[in-house]
Amino acid sequence: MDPVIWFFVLGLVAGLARSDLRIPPAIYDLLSMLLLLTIGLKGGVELARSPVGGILPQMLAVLALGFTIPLLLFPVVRVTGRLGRPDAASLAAHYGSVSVATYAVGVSYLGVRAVTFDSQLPVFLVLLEIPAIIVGILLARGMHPGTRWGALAHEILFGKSIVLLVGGLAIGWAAGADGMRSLEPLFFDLFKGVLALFLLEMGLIAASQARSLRQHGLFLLVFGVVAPVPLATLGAVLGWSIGLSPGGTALLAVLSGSASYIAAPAAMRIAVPDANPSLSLTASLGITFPFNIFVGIPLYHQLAEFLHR
Amino acid sequence: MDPVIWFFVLGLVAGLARSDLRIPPAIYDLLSMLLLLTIGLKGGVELARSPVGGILPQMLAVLALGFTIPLLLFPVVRVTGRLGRPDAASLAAHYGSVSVATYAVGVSYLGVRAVTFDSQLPVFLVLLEIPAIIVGILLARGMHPGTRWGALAHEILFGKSIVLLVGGLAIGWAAGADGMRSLEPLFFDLFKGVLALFLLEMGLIAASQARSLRQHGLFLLVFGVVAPVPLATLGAVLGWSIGLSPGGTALLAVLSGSASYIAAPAAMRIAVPDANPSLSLTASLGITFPFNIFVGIPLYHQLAEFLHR
Amino acid sequence: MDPVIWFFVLGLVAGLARSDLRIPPAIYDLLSMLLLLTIGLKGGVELARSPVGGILPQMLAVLALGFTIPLLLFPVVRVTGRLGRPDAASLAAHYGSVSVATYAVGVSYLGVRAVTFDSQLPVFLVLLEIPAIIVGILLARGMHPGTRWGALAHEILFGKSIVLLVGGLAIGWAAGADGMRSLEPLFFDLFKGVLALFLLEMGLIAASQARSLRQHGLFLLVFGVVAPVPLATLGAVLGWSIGLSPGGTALLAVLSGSASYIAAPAAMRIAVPDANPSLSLTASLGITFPFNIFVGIPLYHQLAEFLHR
Amino acid sequence: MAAEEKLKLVTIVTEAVLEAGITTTLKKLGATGYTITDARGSGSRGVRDAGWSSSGNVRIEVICNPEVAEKITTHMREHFYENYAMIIFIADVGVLRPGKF
Amino acid sequence: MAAEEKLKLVTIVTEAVLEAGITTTLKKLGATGYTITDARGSGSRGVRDAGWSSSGNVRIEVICNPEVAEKITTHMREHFYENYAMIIFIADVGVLRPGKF
Amino acid sequence: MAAEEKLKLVTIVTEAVLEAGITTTLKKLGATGYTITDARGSGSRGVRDAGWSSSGNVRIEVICNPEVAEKITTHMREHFYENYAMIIFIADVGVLRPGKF
Ligand SMILES: Nc1ncnc2c1ncn2[C@@H]1O[C@H](COP(=O)(O)O)[C@@H](O)[C@H]1O
Ligand SMILES: Nc1ncnc2c1ncn2[C@@H]1O[C@H](COP(=O)(O)O)[C@@H](O)[C@H]1O
Ligand SMILES: Nc1ncnc2c1ncn2[C@@H]1O[C@H](COP(=O)(O)O)[C@@H](O)[C@H]1O
Ligand code: NA
Ligand code: NA
Ligand code: NA
Repeated sequence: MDPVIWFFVLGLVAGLARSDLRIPPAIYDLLSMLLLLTIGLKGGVELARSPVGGILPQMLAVLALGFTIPLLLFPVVRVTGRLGRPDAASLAAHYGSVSVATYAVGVSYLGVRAVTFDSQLPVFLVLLEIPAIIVGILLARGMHPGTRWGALAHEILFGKSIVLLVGGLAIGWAAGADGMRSLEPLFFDLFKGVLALFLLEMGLIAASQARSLRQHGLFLLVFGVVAPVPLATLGAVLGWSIGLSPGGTALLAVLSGSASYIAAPAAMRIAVPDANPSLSLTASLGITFPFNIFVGIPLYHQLAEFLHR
Repeated sequence: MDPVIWFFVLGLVAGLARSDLRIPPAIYDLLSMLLLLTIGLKGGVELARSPVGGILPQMLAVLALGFTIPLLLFPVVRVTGRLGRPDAASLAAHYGSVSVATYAVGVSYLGVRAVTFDSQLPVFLVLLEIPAIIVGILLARGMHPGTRWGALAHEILFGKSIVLLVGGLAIGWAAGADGMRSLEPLFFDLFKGVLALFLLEMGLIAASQARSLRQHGLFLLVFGVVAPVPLATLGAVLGWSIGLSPGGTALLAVLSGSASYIAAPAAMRIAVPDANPSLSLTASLGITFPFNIFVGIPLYHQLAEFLHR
Repeated sequence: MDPVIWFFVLGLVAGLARSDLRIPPAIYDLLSMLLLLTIGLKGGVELARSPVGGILPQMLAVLALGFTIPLLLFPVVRVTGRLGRPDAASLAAHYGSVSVATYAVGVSYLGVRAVTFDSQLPVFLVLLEIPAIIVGILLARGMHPGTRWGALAHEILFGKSIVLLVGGLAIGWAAGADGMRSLEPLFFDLFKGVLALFLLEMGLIAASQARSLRQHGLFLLVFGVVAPVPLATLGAVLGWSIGLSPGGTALLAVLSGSASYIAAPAAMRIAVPDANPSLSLTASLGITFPFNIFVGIPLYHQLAEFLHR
Repeated sequence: MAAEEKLKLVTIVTEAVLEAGITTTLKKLGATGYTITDARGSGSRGVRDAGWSSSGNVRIEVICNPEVAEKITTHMREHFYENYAMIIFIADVGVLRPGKF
Repeated sequence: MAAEEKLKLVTIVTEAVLEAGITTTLKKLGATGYTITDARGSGSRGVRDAGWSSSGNVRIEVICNPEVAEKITTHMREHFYENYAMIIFIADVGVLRPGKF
Repeated sequence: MAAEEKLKLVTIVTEAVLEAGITTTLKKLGATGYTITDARGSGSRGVRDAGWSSSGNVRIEVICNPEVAEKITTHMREHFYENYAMIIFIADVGVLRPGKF
């Protein structure tokens, strides 16, 4: 198994054992900043190397996926989970959006197996982060007059994750492989190590979700484990049909099967105050994230290979 | 001389000159986390590569050493230092336990000289950290009913240093040399640099101990310089008799000659409130630590070589 | 263009767009610490490799430059900017002192073009940081009795930037190229990456100066863009006349054309309270710094090449 | 302390995510300034341990006259009490520089 | 401020190492919550500059009724005053949401 | 709370760069100690967001008797009000350990 995943386990165990191990918020910010920049820069370099023909239709298709997923999830969770409108909408937004850490683990997983993937995947990562959040807010409040869409749009578009991903893409693309050479030691060589530390922290956070899990009981557990699979399948099928490579198909599956725990929670907390934040966070971070890095990613990779037979 | 040591000097000078140079606590935490993980991971990889036969008897011997040292020190410091029960017990606990930074400098010292050491040393590091603390508490309060042993045991066993060392060992062992390849840039290549920054901070902290040194006067100074040598000798003899290599013998000497300044102070502050914390900390961090990295380590290395003639 | 500069642009854009992207102060401290140490260590290694004959007269010449620049600037800004004594003196001090980040970008710029430079440049960096601050204080308050020169001297001489630069120089010199080998991964290989992150932060800070720029209006803008050129020319001519290589001449120009935003602001805030801090900071950090990294450095390099025809 | 003047110190402890919104509001409500420190804590909505960025609290202090204090507390009660982790407490303080606040 | 109710604000400044123990105790003594900020300082036991993890202070605030305040101060005096760097000060504050505390 | 004694809590919020100077002064003026937390904020001199080291505030608390409080406020007014971002507010607090402050 990819060693970085053991760091998640270590964090999880330490957290559940109520160890005094903590990662200072400042370090957490540094690690996530490095991850986002690295993913962006790597993608930019790839795009510069092999410019993608006809990427626009693909981008539209991916955007469509981002808008669709929450619309599919909303009714399902309302009924099966007997959740109120706000909670159902928030949950739908979380699972419609994406998790950068899960993506990074997916990249690392493919890397270990020397599976290549299409250079536009980081672009899809950016495209998938936002739409579901907008849909989620609409689902929760409808066209409620009070909504300060301007402020919200600004907050989401210039949120740090988008800025760093897009910025990284642009810089990597402008600099190209040669220009990036001198930046590789920090951004590329340390990638796995940084990811390992980040997963350590993720494990600690996931452990802190355990208590709230008990509150929300069985539904979350089941949902967190079951939901990713059909969502990932949707992504895989889309990736295959828009002509991505097996690796790219797998990563698109990972993206759509992953749930946001940074952008979505922040936006929802502001825009849908009456949604219980710990509910969505526990599902996405406490259940779906571990499920994906242990079971999901290998599964989605199989699926992609299968589709490409 | 190993350049990393100059960073300690730099920190010491800056601190004594009351420079405004500070290392933020968050960075201190990051550096110590990296050191602990690296030591653990390196050890785990070694263990996986060359599984150690009959390590168990060795581990028991080392555990015994950890329990013995404080018992030997306690009466000595009570008499020579005319210290009260709590202070004497706390001092004994500090010197019975170990200093990870001193160990790291020792590893770096051997590395510079291309001296190899047995793969189980990191395991011994873990084993030596705890027993002395337990003995110290017992010496201070006897079987005092009030002692919340459960809580204490938990706090010590799941303290961050143990968690990261043991976690690192396990991950390194599970991943093996090949699995670790992608993590080497962060955890192995940067080791010396991280150690250098950590020593810079240690220098700053040691300088801040200077004032309290004046208070406690001559005894601390003498004790901090004299005590490590017999303790290290004890460790060296044990290492030699349980059949460690010269390098391993030297490192076991370094361990038993070093004094804790993280685990022990924290545990003692809680469990033995009436011990003066600055007394033990000044001795271990302000005197013994510098003594060991400048004089002790080379000395103990000689000693080990001598025993193995 | 050197990719690290794009990171400044990214930070600037994010800041102007009021993104929530922040770099924690602790990380800012880590990055600047690494930059200062790296510059010092690199310089020390170079000095050890090629000991400089007759460096002392050069050092005196550079010191003289440091004392002269503020004396030249003071009357100019008083008249052209119609600034009060304190503000004029503070501005003169900022531009007489130097910017480490600008120097680092210069080093990186020459590196990309494989231009070598004299090993004593980091020494000049240290020498240029302080004199202008002293002159600035004198200009502002004259030989005012109240001035606590002792405290001030201490604060400036043992300020973190000087301590880390000088400390790095000493360690690099003592360790030499071989001794530094094991520290290279952190301090040398990561240099460009660390600089990139630091520039990202600089961009964010520069953006936060924008508002105060509006207040102080046109003068600052013009001064910030115009002043560096003659100052850099002064440095270039001096460098050429004391026999520096083209690369060294370019870097000395960069140094004298750059403006301080760490040492000078701190010292001035304490010693010249009635100077408006945002005025000098906006000019040096919001205007001159970007001007130098985009336009100045290439220009000064041309100039140096031209002088050496 | 002749120049001392009686005012209110309003302290708000709430979720870090609200910082930007609240500071903007405070100015609108007539506060001349505010002071913020990062905090963690525990209350009716459970432990908020600042373990990571968004799980922490901020502690916002505002010195103002009783009218503005009244406005602030009312506004907070109406907009945030129901759905957010938040407490507010008010104390009497003396300040120098009358009229600054 | 009709809904305002007089309560006590108990502020404890002490060694960071005591945080976990004290927060547990506070709940036992009947506090409904607490707010913590990291701090540094100086006092009879010397300078505590937070230069590194364990050398810092924490500043713990508890809003409670006078009885609980009494209990807290008594408990702290008995268990910590003798051996730890610690100060406690109490102020009167008004809060909204009567009965929450 | 028999042992409780009325004292003043003086809180100074000002530029981080002044910390060293002010703490030295406080001792000179007779304060037995102080507690400092890092802060950010906004006031008449604009936003101080702690975006980087020197752009932040510190929040300094001193518990002392009224005389010392008077001395502190006077000294601060004379030396810092004109040129630095600074506010001071004073509250009445009760402390245990009479005579400690
Ligand atoms: N009784 C209390 N004393 C001090 N702080 C409190 C108290 N109750 C709540 N808090 C703080 O206010 C935040 C929100 O409170 P709550 O809405 O009750 O969860 C908590 O996270 C604490 O930081
Ligand atoms: N007079 C004071 N005013 C404000 N804070 C104080 C005072 N005395 C002590 N402190 C704080 O309480 C901590 C412990 O005080 P002490 O037990 O006197 O060392 C110190 O580190 C300071 O943070
Ligand atoms: N009305 C206020 N309430 C709370 N804090 C304030 C207030 N005014 C100013 N401050 C704080 O004091 C600092 C300096 O204030 P000023 O000198 O007005 O810029 C600001 O950065 C704030 O942190
Ligand atoms: Na998704
Ligand atoms: Na030992
Ligand atoms: Na200059």
